[in-house]
Amino acid sequence: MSSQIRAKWTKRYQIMWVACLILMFIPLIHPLGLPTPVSKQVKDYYNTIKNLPEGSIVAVSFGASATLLDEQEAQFLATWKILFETKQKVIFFSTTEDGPMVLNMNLNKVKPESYGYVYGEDYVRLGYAFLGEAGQAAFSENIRSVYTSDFYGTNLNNIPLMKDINSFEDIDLLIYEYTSCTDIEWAVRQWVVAHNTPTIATTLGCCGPMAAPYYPTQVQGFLSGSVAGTELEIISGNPGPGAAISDASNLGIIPFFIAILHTNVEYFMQRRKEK
Amino acid sequence: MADILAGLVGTFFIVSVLSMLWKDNIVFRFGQACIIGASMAHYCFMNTQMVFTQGVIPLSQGKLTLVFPLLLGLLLYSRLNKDIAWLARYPTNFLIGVGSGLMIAGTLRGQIIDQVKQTIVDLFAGFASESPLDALNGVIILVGVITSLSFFIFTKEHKGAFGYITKIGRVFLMISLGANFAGELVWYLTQMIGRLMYILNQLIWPLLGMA
Amino acid sequence: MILLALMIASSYYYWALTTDPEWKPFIRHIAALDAIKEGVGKSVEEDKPVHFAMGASGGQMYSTLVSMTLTALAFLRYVSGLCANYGARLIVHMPYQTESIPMIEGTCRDGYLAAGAPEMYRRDDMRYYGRGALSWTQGVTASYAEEGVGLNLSVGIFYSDCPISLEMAHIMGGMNVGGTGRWIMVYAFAMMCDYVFLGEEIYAAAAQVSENKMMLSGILIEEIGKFAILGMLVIGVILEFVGLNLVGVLNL
Amino acid sequence: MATIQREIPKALLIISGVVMLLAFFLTFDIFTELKATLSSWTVLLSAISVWLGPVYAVNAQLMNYSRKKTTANLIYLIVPILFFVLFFGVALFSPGDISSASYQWLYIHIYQNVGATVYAVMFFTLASSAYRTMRMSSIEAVALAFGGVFSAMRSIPIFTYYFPWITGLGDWILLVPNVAGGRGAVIAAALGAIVVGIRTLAGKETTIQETS
Repeated sequence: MSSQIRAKWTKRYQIMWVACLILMFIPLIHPLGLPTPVSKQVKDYYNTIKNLPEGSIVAVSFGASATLLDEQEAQFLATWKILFETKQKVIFFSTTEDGPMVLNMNLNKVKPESYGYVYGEDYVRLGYAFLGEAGQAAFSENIRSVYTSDFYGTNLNNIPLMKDINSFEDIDLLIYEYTSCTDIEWAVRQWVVAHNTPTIATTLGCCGPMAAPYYPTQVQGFLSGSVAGTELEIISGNPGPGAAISDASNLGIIPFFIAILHTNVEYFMQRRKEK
Repeated sequence: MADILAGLVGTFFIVSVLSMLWKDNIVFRFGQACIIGASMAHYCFMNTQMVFTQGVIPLSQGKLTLVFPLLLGLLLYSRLNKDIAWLARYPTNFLIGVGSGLMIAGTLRGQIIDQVKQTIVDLFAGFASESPLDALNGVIILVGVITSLSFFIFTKEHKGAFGYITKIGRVFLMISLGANFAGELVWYLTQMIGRLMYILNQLIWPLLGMA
Repeated sequence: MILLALMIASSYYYWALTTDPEWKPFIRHIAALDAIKEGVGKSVEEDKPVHFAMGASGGQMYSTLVSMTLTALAFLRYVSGLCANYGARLIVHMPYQTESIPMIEGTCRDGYLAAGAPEMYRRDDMRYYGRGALSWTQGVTASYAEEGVGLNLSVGIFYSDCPISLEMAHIMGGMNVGGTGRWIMVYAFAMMCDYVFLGEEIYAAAAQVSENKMMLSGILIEEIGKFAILGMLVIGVILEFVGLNLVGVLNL
Repeated sequence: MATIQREIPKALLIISGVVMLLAFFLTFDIFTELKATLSSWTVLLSAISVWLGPVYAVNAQLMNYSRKKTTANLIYLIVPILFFVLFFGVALFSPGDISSASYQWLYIHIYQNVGATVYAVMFFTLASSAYRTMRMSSIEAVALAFGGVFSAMRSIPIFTYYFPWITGLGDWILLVPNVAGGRGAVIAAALGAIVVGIRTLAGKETTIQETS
């Protein structure tokens, strides 16, 4: 490619990029409220939580990464709100280094106390332990083999909620959060196949295709990407950051499609000329 | 004030990374110099801390077998002197040995046997389903796997009838690449919007007193 | 297990053949290989360096991706030899795994030595950028901008780092050649490279550049594996039709 | 000398590899234990090597500056060192090391912001590469564009709202042709990897036999 042609293309890229940026920016300042249809797997995800009897024990395996939060924060906030609204007892455990920090930021926003929740009685945070597949297996068999104390260093036996909770037998639902696409297999193998624990999953948009084959038989519902977060916000009636992201992505991607159209029109016109 | 300072610092680095798309500039260069230092420091600190907590301290408490990995690790530094660089082959060969053993076992199961199995399962699940479309999908997957695998045959030129088979394989491969592309494109789009939201929420609204 | 045994047995068969000086296996031509030479030539013409990258996380030695690291090293040896022959400068962007540095440096030196120009090797062209894609992509881009890009050869383990390094090399006038065995990222190579090794082609291409019979025999061993799998698929489907359960056997 | 320099390392490679492989197939306690020990050693071993990185990084910048003594090059030499000292120092001297509030501040506002932005940049680089390559000039290019465009539309609410059939088509692409093509490629790449593995464990892999 000669340097002139290259320069011409670079100019085109820059026009497309600027157009994308402007179109992403506008809805953030001036929300448009464009429609978002709710997909089946998100409805099933929501209903799985909603249909739990009040006071069920929900374990949240939390493998979030702070750099990927834009993609997932809407999912998290909406899920925690649903859990608290339906008065479930929640056990959070972090499987990544960033997990506790992200959870901290999340809970500061959602404020469990505003739902009448008391730490230690209605929800508990178990801190961080690196849990690979073997770790998930160990946790499901015996929670205390992985965590002996909570995030704040209190022995699990001294926490009212944890007193009678030891293993998968005491857990009514697993919410499995992960960011490495193949990790869904760990939950399926170690919780679903091994113990038949009802499981729902939340992950990145690009991991959706790998989670789909397990739905709805092994995983009862799943959220993939920020769009799913928005859908959950809509279906649960809890507005959050997802709506703005959806709005912005609706518009922001349009220059990309126009570019694809343009390059093809140009190509076919060139071909006609050559003929 | 402290929040605005944080917003300013964060925004500077966001702009620094993005500015490279326009052209090479001093803001980008300065930002990347900062981040390389920070990244190395984080990595060095985490690992050095681990060497102490999982190596040196247990060793001092009598776990003598840890001498081997600690010593092997130090041998990696022999590369810095050309005359004794061969010493680094000990740890390197050990690591690759462990890796290769692990790789053969894991790959065989997860990426070959499971994939073959799933292809057959998909086909027969399709046949068992009431919808004829599911059966068709099962057949498409089987054809796709066979033709795309054939594309990777190197001992035969892709000509004649075999050429057509590999051509079909290429089409499947390309659709798959397109789908992977789209998954990541939309994810990265969200990341960009997230950064714009950060700039708005952490810097612009607070500066305008609209937080 | 049977598949593994079959592959080991065929390995020994072909390894025995490699001792025969007359033996030369037929392997189809991979276009991207010629492009490496062309790219090094272009770099010399334009007086710009050749860049070699094996991924921000491409130095994995004790994970299931170790073979890709080794394959990348075969390319490094080849391209460093070419650079020595053509008189091009080679910049190596090393992965964050520091344990792989000794081997990367050793391989690079080997390439220069084999080409008879060990004095051309420069340690300061071995670049390190700290942990992860975030600083690696920044460092690589800055290097392209500062020093220019002739050929950018990227082979190895790539995650979300190649969409930046490849596109930036392209925009800055470089010629991209490369590939990865991680299928999920192959799309970036297919779209951004002038010449691409699609998935497994990197293994075959590495064998071809090595010009070593032992490595070449590997391609034939792979072919045996492929035919075995194609056979397994066809037989499995037939067996299932007649009511025998191969899936159950595979589950064992 | 050749024995110490070549043969013993090779033997180390073969033994460690074979042990790991056997541990997968044989479920004796001894193998399970050996596998766990060797795995933990690898992590420790690579952690020790971490200081090689700064050595090479500083060397490269130092040589760069000594060749071309410009102010810019001096800045590129000093700034990474300053930031290294800042991050490392805060981690080392704050109570609670990397979980201390001051380190977290640095980590979130600098490190993670850059991390998230790097992903964001990829939106633009992917879009520009598609602009260039998604031209329907051959059947393969049509397939690539078909897979790419409809899968992308599937994830954008406005398209699925106004054209509900895109959901079905997008899901079909993901679950049928994408799975088929991906599977073929994954199997092929896995075979390539295994062949390298077997050759390595047999001590015949030439890439690791560097001599200088």
